[in-house]
Amino acid sequence: MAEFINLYLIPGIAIGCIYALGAVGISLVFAILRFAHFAHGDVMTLGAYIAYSLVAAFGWSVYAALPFALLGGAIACVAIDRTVYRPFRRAPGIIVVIASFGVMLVLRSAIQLGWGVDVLAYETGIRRPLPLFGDIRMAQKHIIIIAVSIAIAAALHWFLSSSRMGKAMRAMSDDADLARVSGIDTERVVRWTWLIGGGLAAAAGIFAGINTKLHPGIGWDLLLPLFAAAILGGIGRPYGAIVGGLSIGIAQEVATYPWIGGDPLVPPAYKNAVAFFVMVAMLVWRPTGLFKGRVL
Amino acid sequence: MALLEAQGMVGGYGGMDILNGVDITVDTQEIVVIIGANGAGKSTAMKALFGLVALRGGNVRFDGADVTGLAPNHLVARGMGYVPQERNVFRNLTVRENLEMGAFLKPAATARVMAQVFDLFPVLAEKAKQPAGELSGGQRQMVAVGRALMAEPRLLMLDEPTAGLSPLVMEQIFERIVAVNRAGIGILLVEQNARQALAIAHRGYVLATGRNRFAGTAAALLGNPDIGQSFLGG
Amino acid sequence: MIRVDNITKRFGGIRAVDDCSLHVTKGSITGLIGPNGAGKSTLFNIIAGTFPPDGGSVQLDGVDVTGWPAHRLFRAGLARTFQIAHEFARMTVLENLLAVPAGQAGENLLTAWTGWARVRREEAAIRQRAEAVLGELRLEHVAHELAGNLSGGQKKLVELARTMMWQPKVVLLDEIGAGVNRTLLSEIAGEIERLNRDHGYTFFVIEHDMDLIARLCHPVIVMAEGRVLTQGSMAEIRRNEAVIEAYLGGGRTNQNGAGIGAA
Amino acid sequence: DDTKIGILFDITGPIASFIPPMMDSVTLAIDEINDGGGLLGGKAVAAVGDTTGTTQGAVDAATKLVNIENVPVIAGALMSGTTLAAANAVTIPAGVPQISPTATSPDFTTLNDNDFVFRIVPSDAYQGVVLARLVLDQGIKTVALTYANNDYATPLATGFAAAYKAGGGTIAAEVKHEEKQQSYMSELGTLAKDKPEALVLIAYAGDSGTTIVKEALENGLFTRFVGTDGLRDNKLIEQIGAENLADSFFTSPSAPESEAAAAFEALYTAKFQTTKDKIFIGQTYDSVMLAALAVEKAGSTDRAKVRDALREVASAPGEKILPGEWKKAKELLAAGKDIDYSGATGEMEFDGNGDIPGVIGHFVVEGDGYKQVGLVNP
Amino acid sequence: MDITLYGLMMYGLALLTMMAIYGVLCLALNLQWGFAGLFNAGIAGFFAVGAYATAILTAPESPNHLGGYGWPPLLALPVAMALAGIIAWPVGRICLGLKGDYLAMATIGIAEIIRLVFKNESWLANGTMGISTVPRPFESLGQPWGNLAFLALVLAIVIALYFSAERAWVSPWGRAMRAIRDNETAAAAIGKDVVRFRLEAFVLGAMVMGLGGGLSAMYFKFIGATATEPLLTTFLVWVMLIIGGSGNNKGALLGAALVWLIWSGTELFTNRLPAEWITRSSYIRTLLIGVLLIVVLQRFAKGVLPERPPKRID
Ligand SMILES: Nc1ncnc2c1ncn2[C@@H]1O[C@H](COP(=O)(O)OP(=O)(O)OP(=O)(O)O)[C@@H](O)[C@H]1O
Ligand SMILES: Nc1ncnc2c1ncn2[C@@H]1O[C@H](COP(=O)(O)OP(=O)(O)OP(=O)(O)O)[C@@H](O)[C@H]1O
Ligand SMILES: [Mg+2]
Ligand SMILES: [Mg+2]
Repeated sequence: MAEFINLYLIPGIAIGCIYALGAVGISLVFAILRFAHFAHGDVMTLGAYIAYSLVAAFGWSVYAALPFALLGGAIACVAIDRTVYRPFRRAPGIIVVIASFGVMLVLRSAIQLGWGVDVLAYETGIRRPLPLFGDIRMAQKHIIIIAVSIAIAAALHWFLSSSRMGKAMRAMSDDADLARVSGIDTERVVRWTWLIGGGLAAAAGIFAGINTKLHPGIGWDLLLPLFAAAILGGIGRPYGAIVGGLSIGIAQEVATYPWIGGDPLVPPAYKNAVAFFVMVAMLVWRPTGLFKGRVL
Repeated sequence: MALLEAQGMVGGYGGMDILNGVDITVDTQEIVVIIGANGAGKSTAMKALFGLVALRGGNVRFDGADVTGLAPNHLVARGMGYVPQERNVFRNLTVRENLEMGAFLKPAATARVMAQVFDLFPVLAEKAKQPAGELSGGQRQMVAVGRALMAEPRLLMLDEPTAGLSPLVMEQIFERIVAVNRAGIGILLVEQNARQALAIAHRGYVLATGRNRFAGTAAALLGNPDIGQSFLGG
Repeated sequence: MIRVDNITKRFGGIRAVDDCSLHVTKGSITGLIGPNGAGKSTLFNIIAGTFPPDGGSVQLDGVDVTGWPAHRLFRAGLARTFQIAHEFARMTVLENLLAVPAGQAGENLLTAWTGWARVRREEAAIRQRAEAVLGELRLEHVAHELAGNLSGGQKKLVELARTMMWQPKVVLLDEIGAGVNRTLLSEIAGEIERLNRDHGYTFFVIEHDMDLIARLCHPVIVMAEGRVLTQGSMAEIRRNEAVIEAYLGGGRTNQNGAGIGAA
Repeated sequence: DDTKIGILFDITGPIASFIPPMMDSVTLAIDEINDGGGLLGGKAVAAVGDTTGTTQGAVDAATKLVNIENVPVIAGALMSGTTLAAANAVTIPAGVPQISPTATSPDFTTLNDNDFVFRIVPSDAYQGVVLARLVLDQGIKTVALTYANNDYATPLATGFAAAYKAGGGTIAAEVKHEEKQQSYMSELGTLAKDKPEALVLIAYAGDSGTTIVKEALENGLFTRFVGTDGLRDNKLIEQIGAENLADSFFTSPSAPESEAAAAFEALYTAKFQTTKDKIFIGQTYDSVMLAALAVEKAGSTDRAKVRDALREVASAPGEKILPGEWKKAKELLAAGKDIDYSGATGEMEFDGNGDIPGVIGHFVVEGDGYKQVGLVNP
Repeated sequence: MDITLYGLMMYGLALLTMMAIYGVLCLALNLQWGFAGLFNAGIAGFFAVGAYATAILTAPESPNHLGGYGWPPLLALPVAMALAGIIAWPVGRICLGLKGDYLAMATIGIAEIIRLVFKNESWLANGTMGISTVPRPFESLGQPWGNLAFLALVLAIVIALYFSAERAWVSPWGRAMRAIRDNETAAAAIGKDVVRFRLEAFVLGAMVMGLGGGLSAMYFKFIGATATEPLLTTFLVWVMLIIGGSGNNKGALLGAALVWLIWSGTELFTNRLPAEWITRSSYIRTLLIGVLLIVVLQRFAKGVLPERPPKRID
């Protein structure tokens, strides 16, 4: 049991948190701008590298760098939106998806040019996990990742449900034209969407870097599970994305537990297949995701 | 002084001009109706007034200031309200949320004005928690009008507010329009229920192929046999 | 022609249609009126197979068609319009009509590839019919416009035009009048009468314009809260207190004019 | 006239992180050639193609090198898959000799290549056997085995598993893992179940390798790791700490007499100020050098001639040429003498299949680097 | 410069062959997206089925993977197509009820599962090592005739597909398909069997994707795990179709040609960068590709050749 929790469940939750943070941004962008943001993984990477620069330049802990990197990711997204996506506001979603594919290539190569392609780490060496109770142990990084994710999710919930901007986002996700007619400054809503989505993506990227290590493909490698999480939750449903991220993260780890006999139930090389299988099965059962997606 | 004054509006979608010089004036305290055949450009004219269709010629003044090309949110802030003909409710938001969105720029008055709207359309109070997309066609229309009223505008522009409403509700809507108007709000109305609309209006315009065809007092338009023949169903 | 027995449809908590039974006789133009939200469109959607009922049955021409998918019902002779226009937005108006007739040879890909001559012949006939329909509805000048770019009223006309492309036994019209110019509407009414008279089409019409209902429909069925409230000729209906209270109102704006207003 | 040497590397894509030092190695070789009198009476120029780490990209880039850049010989590609695709679809039909510095797949041995495809690393089949020998020699009787699901690790692991079992070892658990994952704890759970003595880990340090070692150590699941050249990377020491790798050991293709290796080490250090050995730089240097020597020997850019010359400059007999001795080689060739290139990573004695037998070194961590403590014979 | 005419011609052949293979994939995608509005993001899966099937059928016998049946290549292609179709059918039955982006994710998920199966089940297709003994038709003719003949084969296929697709586009079948794409409720209300039409487009498209996979396995003479990565076999095809103009078969072909030219051709420029940039030129190339894609898209927001209603039938 302890082994199950330590080696399967807790890492699964941590991964789930990373998925969730990234997927929330994808879901928000989807809700407001109606397209699947392909470059989201690379925004994650960018955030992770900004944090790395701060860690390397000032000797900070990565957690101290986190807020700044969040801001960096947020601002980068707003800048990208202005230069690339804005002309496509009234274009069909698929066009913007393709534009974001271009952005993805640009971002990734810019990161490769700026930071190189070497594999980096925020901190080196071995850190033993902290004993919690009994045989249950948890790595410090996992505690922090999970705690910060919960805090971010709570803040997001407050923002979306209680703030005026959150309400405006809901309206715009439903019908942008009508939102404009109602007096909502839609460009401001778009800006906030990118700020939040970009910030959360940066956080996800940094956590992914903390969890393993840093390289220019770190975000791209997570992109498909992120989309799976966002869809699983229901398109444009940030809460759904959180649940979706956690489900996928946990499912793919836990599926390799030797539930029957001594061998892993699913060969570990099929972990990603598990994520997709869960998603497809889910969609067959509930065609618009867990949370019946479409608007916030 | 005219509350709204548009002169020589020329514009349309993409490269094509739908409006070929449309003039519309609404005075404070006035109810003005636009009528015309389907596709005459009535909705386009409304959108142009509200900054939703780019104008290539002409100008729009509201309350003495030139508002040509201003974005809708600025117009709402200045006191214009608009109910589009199609897609005029937030389908996934509840009725209450729809109304709240109408008051986005004036959140303080939300509760008070919403009570008034519920007074006007009691069925909306019943359905307050239901997504607007699940309402019947007529109920949606009420939500749409209610939403626009929430901002307490000084000029209310309604594009076929009674389309699809039962006679009873249509009557109520026209009554309310009159009441709203009496409270000092200018009304600009596009209607196919033209006789009924002209009955409550002060003045009217007839548009044809993107141009002003007739203009005059409501009584004059109602009395004109040509207009009756071609636009009011004889 | 259409027989509805004890149809019920629930959406979440509300019963949009509640144990509703009615009958549309062959060759009639039957009106369906009722307050907004009475369940009229929902009933149409169930009859036309757009969604299945929760209970009850529908018969078309004596055949039990409950739960049949929409495309099958259409082929069985039932055509309908939608209250909120469902145009094919990225197709031209003409194509919107050409797409209608069921069982076109060219809808089979193999025939399209191999039997082109036949496809062409068929197409010419369909096109001729489409052009005639467009003319009748004053849409010829927008025939090559994308339907998504039409004005609100024009879209409703396209809805109607599509039903005229097919020889149905029965046509369900859901508020074709809303947003349509009154002069044009009265011409459409004439067309409906002609189709009914000359071709024997049965019409089942939802409409809020009492002038139109009075001119066209007999009998008129009144629905309220998901059930049939009453039924009869328009003259009878106009006198019914319950209907006046729930639906017609004082009728001041309704009967040509002398209104409540400022004018 | 300048002479181009084709460099077909997987610059972007899954092994991007290996590339920069390897490119330095290319520069090192090209500069040495040009400083030592150039190539064929002109300068040597590297014409670089990027496979992007995919089949499509490899074929596309190789096509450009062969047809637009008109190279007489290609060094590359690196991954077995891209190398195979480029060879099959482009270089073999076009008759361009191709020397891969790193492609280890056993498929190359049997490739029907008209003798145009060479490689200067031993086949995975071979390194796997050697690895098994070494593990057994260390007295380790039961291991857990995990390997990355890629064209480098899979054949190595297969070779290892067969040889190790044949030699009397027990593989307590064997898990194939996907690269690029966020966690390998569940894999490690399976692997550590029967508490084997060591974890044989065949993966790239820059990818899953480091993560697995780290998670295993942190959770106290394994303390002893056995790796191959993919893992024997300074990143591993940097990120894990040398003290945590004291019991671990590694294999890697190596040079028998360290004279050549030392010469290369000195050259590289002098130019790029780093003493740490970086992965695959020796092979890269050797492949470029061999390519250039073959062209020089052939005396022209005729591709078939270059291919024939390649075997002659690479194999004994002949005067030994070490890294850094381009000038000498050029003079000898001009004088019509036979030469034998002795590379940074070993003698380049190609067999009939274009493979080299190779020598595998046994490495341990010492200080903050790797130290070769012996050679292993199968 | 030692560019030779022969070299240029050989590169041109290779370029055209790749464009044509991508053209096949784009036409297939256009059938699903441009015609039927099906957001299939699982091109890689059907591509993989076609490619691996072709490889297994045509390669000489091998102990490393299934078969190696040594079939003649031209016989293998139809079977590969059929197999892709057989896989697509149940996938379509299960997934086609899903709307837009949900369908995209479901298909991407299924494609990834298919890919992972080929990658992991080494008995089937030699796992990550792939199959490196796929014969290419006409290769015995040697260079350049073999290449030319293969290109002619692929072009002939593209042309046949193009004309079939054009005919389908103008035919009532295409019209019904577009009606369903625009408004499925209304299409059902005018008697179109939405499920049947969708399934037809999906399965047919998947078969053509399988054909594309088969052709590319033959062209590369190798099929391995990296050949079916979604980047090059799904996303790039989407980029091509959208930039070329979806709903327009000419646009599909133009997009394939244009984007592949950008993708491949940029290297010719970045290779001219100074020697110090040797490592970076590849990243610069990727950067350039990204920028070019964005610029083209901003210039042609509906694709270079936008969708047009078909001309009247006569
Ligand atoms: N998809 C749906 N989900 C939930 N409720 C629905 C849905 N469609 C209709 N309703 C509800 O069912 C009731 C009947 O709606 P319906 O559209 O049938 O009314 P109607 O009689 O056609 O009214 P109108 O004349 O205004 O068009 C309404 O109260 C409406 O809110
Ligand atoms: N988005 C659009 N793109 C292109 N053309 C359009 C668009 N919307 C409307 N049109 C065209 O502009 C003309 C005028 O349309 P408009 O909606 O203004 O008519 P209307 O007078 O409001 O008619 P109705 O009474 O039917 O609502 C029509 O011919 C229509 O085809
Ligand atoms: Mg209008
Ligand atoms: Mg209705």
